[in-house]
Amino acid sequence: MATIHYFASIREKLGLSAEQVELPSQVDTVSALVELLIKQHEKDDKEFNSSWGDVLNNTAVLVAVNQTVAKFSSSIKDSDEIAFFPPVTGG
Amino acid sequence: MATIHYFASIREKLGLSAEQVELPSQVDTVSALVELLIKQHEKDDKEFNSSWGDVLNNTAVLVAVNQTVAKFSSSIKDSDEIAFFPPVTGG
Amino acid sequence: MRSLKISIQEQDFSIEDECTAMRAQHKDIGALATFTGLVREMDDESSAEQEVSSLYVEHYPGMTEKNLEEIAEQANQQWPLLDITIIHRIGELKVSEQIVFVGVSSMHREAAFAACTFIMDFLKTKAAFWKKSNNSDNAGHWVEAKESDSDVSEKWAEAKQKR
Amino acid sequence: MRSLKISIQEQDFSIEDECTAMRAQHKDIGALATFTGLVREMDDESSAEQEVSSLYVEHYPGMTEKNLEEIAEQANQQWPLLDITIIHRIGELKVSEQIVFVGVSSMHREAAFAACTFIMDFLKTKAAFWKKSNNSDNAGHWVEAKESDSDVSEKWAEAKQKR
Repeated sequence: MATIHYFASIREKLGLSAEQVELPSQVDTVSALVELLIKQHEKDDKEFNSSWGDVLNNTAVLVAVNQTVAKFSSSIKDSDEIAFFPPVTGG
Repeated sequence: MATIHYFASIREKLGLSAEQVELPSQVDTVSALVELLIKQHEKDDKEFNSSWGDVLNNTAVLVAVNQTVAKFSSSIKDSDEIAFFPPVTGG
Repeated sequence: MRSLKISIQEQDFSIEDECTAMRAQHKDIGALATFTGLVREMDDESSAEQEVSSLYVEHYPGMTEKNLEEIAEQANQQWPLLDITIIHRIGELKVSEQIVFVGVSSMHREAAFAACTFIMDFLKTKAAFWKKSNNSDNAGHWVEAKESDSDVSEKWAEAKQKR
Repeated sequence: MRSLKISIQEQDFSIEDECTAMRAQHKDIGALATFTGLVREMDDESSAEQEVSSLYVEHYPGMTEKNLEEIAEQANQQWPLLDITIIHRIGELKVSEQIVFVGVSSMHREAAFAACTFIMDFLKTKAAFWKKSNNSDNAGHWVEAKESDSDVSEKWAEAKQKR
């Protein structure tokens, strides 16, 4: 099981802060995971007003794999912690 | 009467922190004042181990006229406050 | 670097306590530079009518701490530093409240100033924090990132070449 | 600049009190940069055997205050600042004691950091203070000036052109 986190505006738009997802063997990159997440959630939440595709495929979305900033082309495996978030604004 | 101040290492070497000096009319620059001070003090303090000439004619000595940094060529008048000091080392 | 304190916390902090802790029992500190960030009534995106009433700060537990440790380590590799303290508050913060504190001690002021500025620049662009600004009319918006990551990295890379 | 506090004093100061005073009743402060200078056990001229036991700080009453006002005013002309506090202690100061404090508040951190650094650079090279360092073997020496006036003025003139 991979743990997926959503932060800040991404979390608010999706209405979800974290979930556990079983990764099929062909889902071995962040991009493939995004496709999987969109497919799963758009099926479940047809009435939810923000579309998962619009939120996660936005070019401003950043990703971290195991708490290190990664790319959408980065490899992932089923035990990883993957997080999606907007550009940081601390300080 | 002009008021003359000496600070820090200059004060210590001369053994004097301030004095009042009557400026003759021809003593109208800092340089002329320095000459006057050397003449007056070397007469008084023959036994004092630091020579006034050595101390005041040192190129590292800075001067302020009425609390503003000045040059040895700057004009002075009898009511002025003149100070001699080494480069500053605060902070 | 002799010691590094990183704290992500809801409660407020005391600048004096942090400075006192950094100075305690050390006789080699010549310079202590600090930065404190505060919640301003006006943010850059709000008009005069939309005063900020509070900020909400969210972070990524675990990753944020790693980000700050890395930033402190990068500062430590560039300047001769003694102690570094980084505190960032999370949760709901009102106008005038303290958000962030960075304290850096060194033998000399140049290193302390440079490292403190560097840490703040990278904290703002590399550490996993997000701020939401709540206006007086209760309309909240997530603060937009101003500086791009590359801008701040390039600025310090250039400064490094000149040293 | 909204307010300027300059104090030359024998007694110690509290960083917290100064920061609290600068923040009091102001809701527009986003950034507060501070610098505190401390008496180090080792000065740059002393060998390992000659630890500094105390510093004696002398100043030129009247001129020093004018110097600091001018420096603050120059900073104020270059950056959008809110409040400036400058405190410099005089007299006999022991190892680890605080010597100098500069606090600058602004809307944004860039101005606060730059002005705080600027004020310290000019305070060190333009304000009428002199330090005498007393070693443990009771041999005192006046601290030699390190940076020339022109160096610091040139550095900031160059930085200004780039802005």
